[in-house]
Amino acid sequence: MLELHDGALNVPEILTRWYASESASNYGAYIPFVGTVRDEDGIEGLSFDVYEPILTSWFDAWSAKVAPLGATLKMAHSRGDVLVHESSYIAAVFSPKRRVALETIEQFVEDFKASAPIWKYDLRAGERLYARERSTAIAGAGLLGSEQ
Amino acid sequence: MLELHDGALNVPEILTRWYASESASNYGAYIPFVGTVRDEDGIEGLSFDVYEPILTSWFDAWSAKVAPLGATLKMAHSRGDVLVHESSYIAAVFSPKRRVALETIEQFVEDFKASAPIWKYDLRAGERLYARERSTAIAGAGLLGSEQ
Amino acid sequence: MVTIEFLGPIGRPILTMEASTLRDVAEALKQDAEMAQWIDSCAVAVNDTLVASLDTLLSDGDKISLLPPVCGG
Amino acid sequence: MVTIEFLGPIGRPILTMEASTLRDVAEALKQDAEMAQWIDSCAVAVNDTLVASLDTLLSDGDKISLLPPVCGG
Repeated sequence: MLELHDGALNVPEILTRWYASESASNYGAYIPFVGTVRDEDGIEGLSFDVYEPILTSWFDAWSAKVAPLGATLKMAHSRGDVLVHESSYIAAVFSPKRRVALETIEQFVEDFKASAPIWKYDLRAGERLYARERSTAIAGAGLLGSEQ
Repeated sequence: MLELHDGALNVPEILTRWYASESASNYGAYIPFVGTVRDEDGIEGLSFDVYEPILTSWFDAWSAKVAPLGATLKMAHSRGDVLVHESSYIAAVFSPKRRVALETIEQFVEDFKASAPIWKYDLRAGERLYARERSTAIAGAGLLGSEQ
Repeated sequence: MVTIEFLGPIGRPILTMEASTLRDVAEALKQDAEMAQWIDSCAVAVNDTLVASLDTLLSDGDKISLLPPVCGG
Repeated sequence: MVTIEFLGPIGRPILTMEASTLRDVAEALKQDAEMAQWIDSCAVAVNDTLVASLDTLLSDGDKISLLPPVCGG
């Protein structure tokens, strides 16, 4: 399940709802990863653009990849502004055993960082500034400029 | 922070309280690992003995080990009976950045499994049966039987 | 006609043009000074699927998306 | 006198004995048929610190704990 929220995430509500939703599924391990906006470099917060169609297919491909391991994924992300010390991202895995859950959460979060079509902006003095130096080109980027 | 609870853990309460307790600490990542009793082999539940003095020193040593990385650990565990689909274990890490949190939660949970002085029993037909075949001898075990 | 959308921080309105392959789109965008800073760092999707070849065939009504460097979380 | 406690599933009451090193404790427990099934799989703590040598010196009032195989979580 993938959910997008306007503004900061209600972390207790989401973690509790996901836990309850799988309470009868006989999973032995539940690992959420919660990402929170840090107060650094004087920013007031971050702001996010999300391109939902490709995010959805990326998420669905991940769900299909981990299904044979008996695992289930959930993810929530913010759209728009999220202030410092508020949370913008939760990824979670449920699985029967701990090893699959520990390995999956790491790979899922790292691939999210490298591939998910989400753009981050610093909020400073009311301005929204693309965090280009902290952004990662998606695998295969540069196609249009190539001499292929 | 290490907390022991009689019976099953109130997972929403604990995850929410820990999240709130670090909300102003400027951590960027929060990863809880939640362990839930699986319905398998016809058990009614599990039961746990905990030896608190050594568990506390094991936990304090881990906290000291991750402090230089800027990380904080929390753990909750059940004592006594926990029925199937209830949760008995939560370990959590907070850290400024995701890599430390992802690496720490894995190592902390694995060492917990190998070293924490907790004994597990299957609950079957009102009996409490030591899960010996699923248990792990602590590193250095066998000293008294050795010809050292 | 195909449409070209510029996602995230590129901040340009949707463009429409005639194109039979992605190579035609590349040629057009390379002439566009404003796009020079983006073209080498963008991934490309056709109808919301990422593609890896300039020979990708395009049909009337296809949607091409340019995805600049990402940073979710 | 030192005390010996048997943790978790061993299920024996606390024992007291005279011992100047852990080797004395080992000798005594090896004669105990009931302990045979546990002795090779138990870790040993003195005053709640795990120890690795039979030559560990013991003092009056020390607490020795036997920790059988664990399985938390």
